[in-house]
Amino acid sequence: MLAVNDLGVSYGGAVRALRGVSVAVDGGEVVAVLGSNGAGKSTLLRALSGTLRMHKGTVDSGGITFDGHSLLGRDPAAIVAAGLVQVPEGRRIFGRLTVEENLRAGGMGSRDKGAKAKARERVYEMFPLLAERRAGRAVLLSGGEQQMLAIGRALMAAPKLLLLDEPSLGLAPRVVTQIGEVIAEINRQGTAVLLVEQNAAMALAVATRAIVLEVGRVSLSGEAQELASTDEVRHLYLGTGAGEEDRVQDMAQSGVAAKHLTRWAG
Amino acid sequence: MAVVLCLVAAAMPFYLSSFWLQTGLFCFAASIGAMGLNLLVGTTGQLSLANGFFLAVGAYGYCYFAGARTTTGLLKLSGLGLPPAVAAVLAVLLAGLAGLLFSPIAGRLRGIYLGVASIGLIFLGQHLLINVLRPETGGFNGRDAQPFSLFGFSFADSNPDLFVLNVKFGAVERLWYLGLALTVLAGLYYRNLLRSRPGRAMQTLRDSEVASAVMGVHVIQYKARAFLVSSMYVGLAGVLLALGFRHVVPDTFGLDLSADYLAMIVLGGLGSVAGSIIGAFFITALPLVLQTYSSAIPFLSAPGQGGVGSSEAARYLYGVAIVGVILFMPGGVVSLFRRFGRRPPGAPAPGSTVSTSTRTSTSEPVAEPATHNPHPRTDRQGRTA
Amino acid sequence: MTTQRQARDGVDVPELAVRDVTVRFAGIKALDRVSFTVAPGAIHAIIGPNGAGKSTCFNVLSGVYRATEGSVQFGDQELTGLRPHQIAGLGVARAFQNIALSAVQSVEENLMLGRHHLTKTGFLAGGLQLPQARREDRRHRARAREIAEFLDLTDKLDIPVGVLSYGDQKRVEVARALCTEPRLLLLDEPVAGMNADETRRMAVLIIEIRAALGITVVLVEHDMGLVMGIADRVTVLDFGRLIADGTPAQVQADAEVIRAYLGEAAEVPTEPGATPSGPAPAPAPSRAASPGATPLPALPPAASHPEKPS
Amino acid sequence: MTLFLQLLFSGLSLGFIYALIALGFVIIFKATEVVNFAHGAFLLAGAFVTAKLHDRLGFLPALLIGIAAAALVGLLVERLIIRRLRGAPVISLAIVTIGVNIVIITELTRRIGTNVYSLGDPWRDQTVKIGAVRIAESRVAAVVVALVLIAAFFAAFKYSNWGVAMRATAEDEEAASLMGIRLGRVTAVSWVVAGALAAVAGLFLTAFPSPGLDASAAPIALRAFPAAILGGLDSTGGALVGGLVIGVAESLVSGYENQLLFLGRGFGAVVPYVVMIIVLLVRPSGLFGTKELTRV
Repeated sequence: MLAVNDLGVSYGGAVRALRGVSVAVDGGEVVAVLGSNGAGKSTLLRALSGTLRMHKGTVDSGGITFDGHSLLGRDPAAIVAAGLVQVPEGRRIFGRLTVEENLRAGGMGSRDKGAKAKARERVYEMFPLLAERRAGRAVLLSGGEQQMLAIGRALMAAPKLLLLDEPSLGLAPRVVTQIGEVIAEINRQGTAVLLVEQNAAMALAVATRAIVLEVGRVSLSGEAQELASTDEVRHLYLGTGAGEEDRVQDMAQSGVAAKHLTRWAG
Repeated sequence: MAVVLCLVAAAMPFYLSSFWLQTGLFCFAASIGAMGLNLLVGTTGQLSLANGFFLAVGAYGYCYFAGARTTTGLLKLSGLGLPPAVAAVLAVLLAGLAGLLFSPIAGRLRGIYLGVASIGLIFLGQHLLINVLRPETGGFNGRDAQPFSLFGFSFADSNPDLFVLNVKFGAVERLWYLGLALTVLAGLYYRNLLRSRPGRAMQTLRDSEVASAVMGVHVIQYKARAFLVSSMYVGLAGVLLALGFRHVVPDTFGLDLSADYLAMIVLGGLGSVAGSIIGAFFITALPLVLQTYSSAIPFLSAPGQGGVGSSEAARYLYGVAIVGVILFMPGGVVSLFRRFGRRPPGAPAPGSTVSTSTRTSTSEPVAEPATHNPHPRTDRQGRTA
Repeated sequence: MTTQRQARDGVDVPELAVRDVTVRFAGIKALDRVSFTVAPGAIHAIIGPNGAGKSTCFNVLSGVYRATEGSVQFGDQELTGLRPHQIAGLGVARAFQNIALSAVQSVEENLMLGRHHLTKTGFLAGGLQLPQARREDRRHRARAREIAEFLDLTDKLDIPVGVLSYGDQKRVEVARALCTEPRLLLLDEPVAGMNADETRRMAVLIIEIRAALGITVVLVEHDMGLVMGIADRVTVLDFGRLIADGTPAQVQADAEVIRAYLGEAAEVPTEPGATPSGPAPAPAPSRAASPGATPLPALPPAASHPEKPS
Repeated sequence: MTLFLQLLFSGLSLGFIYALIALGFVIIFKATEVVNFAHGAFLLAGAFVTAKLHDRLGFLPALLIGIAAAALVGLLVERLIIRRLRGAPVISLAIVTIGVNIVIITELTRRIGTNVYSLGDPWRDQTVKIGAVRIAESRVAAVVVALVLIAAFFAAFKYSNWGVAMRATAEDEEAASLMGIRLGRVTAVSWVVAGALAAVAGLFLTAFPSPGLDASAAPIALRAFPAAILGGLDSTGGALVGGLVIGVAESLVSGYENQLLFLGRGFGAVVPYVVMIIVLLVRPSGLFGTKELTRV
């Protein structure tokens, strides 16, 4: 369904953010992309959704195809229309709009009124709480509810592939578990999911396959179950085990730089 | 380069007619005014459209301090009759004081809100000049500016008569040198300032108010001082304008004049001494040049004949130039020189972004990020964490 | 691990005490009664998931935000209520996470801004280039160069910051903060977006700074390798509350911390295969980029990029 | 008392006209972050086309074409200039509109010359008497038309697809585009609407009791600037309130000028700016504007 091949992205012509990243999502799959801050996760999603240009980024190598059609150079609206919809990092719901209006904004890409009504029903069914609060301003929702709204808003466009950027960000563990269940449910209803996460545990529990990004490259990839049990993933999140601290201490003590600075005498 | 230009300028009175010298004087005045505005907008990042007001304070301040009590028609004009040099200094200080008085407002407002609030000063100023301070300003009809003199040397046509290399040095020639000297001094001061502690503080203030505060810059104090110095520059420009016009009327100092000055610094280059001068010469001289040569330029007709007159042609050209520069040369004309001339050796092609803002220009992404973007935008939702 | 050091001979590096600090934005508590103490001369890390309140905490320490309640004391000096430039004057310096340098100015000029509160040249002396202004400029420029040398920036002094690589810009941030001659150095995600090499270099640098100057370093960081490697003490925030405070080893073993980072599913490290020392499962996942034992592949500089800040 | 009521009504009607201008101003700012200094030029363009055509075509068709012309000018400015500057700093965007304003105003004032045009409105100089208050019919019409337009505008802003898309975009451009909202269309419509509103305001600003359309009409539009600013640049409701405040203040101060002589004659024209500065001192982002927080 989605095929990213050897993708390279840079910002402002000089800063390489992604190099040679490949990832594929088949219909009905949940694929997780893990990585720490600055690893290039958001860049990958920007490339997929066509918003790189807003950040002065450009694709300089590789390709992205969705259902056989290239997505490169297409504008965000066309990509949404093709069935690829993103839930951005930090939710970014429209706080001053009501819940209902947020959903309406989510369905703005299509003109099919019947489909939109159906999509709204589905969203309200999945998140009954949103139905209760439909007339209230979205900013008044709790963090978890806002995340539900952000997902529901994206579902309004009836996506074939849903891109989720750190849906667990800043949420309580209980809510994160809930989000995980929601993702699984969406997937059961036939939507493929590409899940970008820092929360490795949740992502790996939901995903079938996963890749790990490190400074713009894929450093690990495989079945989610297997990745969950590796040292590397653990190290990435807790900094344990890999002996990094010793190396740093060694370097400092051996006086790598052998430079001196004394206090300023005034 | 700058020295050569100064020498050329110094030789001009021997070659040019008084019309050109008069034009040159206005260009010098505008250069000083543009530097003042650039100090505020380009260097410190405080948008102001109140330039016309501070010009008026300088011009009228000079007329009032130097002028004598007279009666013209029904209106009794008051004046202090001070020596012109003293009057000029006082006028500059008065403009500085006006800037200082406005700075608390500036301290509270940001970006475009400050810009529009400063428009208020223009209209308030017009009202004061025409309706309230009539004995001091002469109201709608304005008042004369006393000829300048320094240590007994008069910048007038005679007294004493003066010939240099057989060229008669009248008022225009003398004022040309005064303008040139003041422009050079103003430029030097501005350049030095940019390279020293206060200049660094102002430029960081422009790029990131928070960062400069955290590094120890007293933000409010620096904004106030930027306003003070800027309005003194502009006040000095006002004095020179008054000397050039010999008679000042309130109409001159409207919003259009402020827009002209803003256009000067944007066209020339924000935050740049050379840019201020280039922009000032272009905007000031353009209408005068077109006027003079209107008969020689096709499509232009004499005033009042319905076609496109020279002053209109100048306005078109100038409007289009503003749009064009912003579209294609966001760093102003000086960025051209900079791009070809001064890439530091060994520096990579301009590319990496220092992004204190979420949006920077798309048309010219990286060459001059900070000059081009003196007001980093904050997130629209004002998210903070 | 390094133990906490006393302040160097004759240099007054006081303790930093954060007491019950609460910050509210529009009804939301970004920090909720947070208290911790930073010993003089320590390297102290503040960690936590995105949105935990780390940046807010730094903003309170440097005076950008005002605490709704609580107090921050630096030695005898109360910091709450002071404005940022006053706090800078007391010897608290900060390097920003999403680089807040002046892009068109050279590295040297950016460093010289750090000398602002130590110098006096005003509009008159600076604009007229009076002798005392020049003298002051020379003296402080020499010191700025010294600091640049220490951070390996000497050959970049004349280059506009905007054209430097991201890693270099991050180091200029640190250098500028050092130029204020701080007694307390606040580093906001000093290695965010850096590759492994640059990260290691920064880690060494932080240790060297402390060793050379004896000052206190407080850093907010996501990179756990760095934090666990160089910090004497770690404070963990989650949802604006303090959930743990202790040595790196204590914090790493803390059940609540593990839950905050890995989620509820990853309770305590007792599941088979989940412990660091657990048996390697088979089949092993494919390693795409870096064969061998080095966990972090080394990349040439400039591989980083401005990702959205937390 | 009669004078007061007279001035109050006259101020309110003026305020509604200002509100039309300020609304367009705010819409443009919300959609594109442009502080549009060319707004007076839009107004003048609409009024000029109407003035030129009403003899031949009749008032209403001429007015409609005038409105369309102003809308078209707005669209062209957006398409040809503003769109290329997406993401440029707010100051550059503002200055570029100063350039546009210079070009359009120069052309229009050249064409108008020393003439004073009538826009051919059907109210001419007729007045109606309500109680003891005598009011120009055109001002009554202004209030009615402005009320209808403003109501329609707010309804569209609240309920139409454009309104929802517009508000979503204003809040978060990137998120809106991720939802499939076509930003280009939203901004183009905004400029068109703003141009049209300005043209309607132009009609009433130049109708009786004003002498007609002459070269000095454009600066009057500038008085709607303070209205937009004091309401809050990004608040549509604020534009309405700001317009009314400015209109009433101006009218009252002008009307009671003799009692306020210490402020100087003609202070009424300055009042909008004075009110604006006072409001900004208390609330730096206007009455209803969003506060900007700095992110570090």
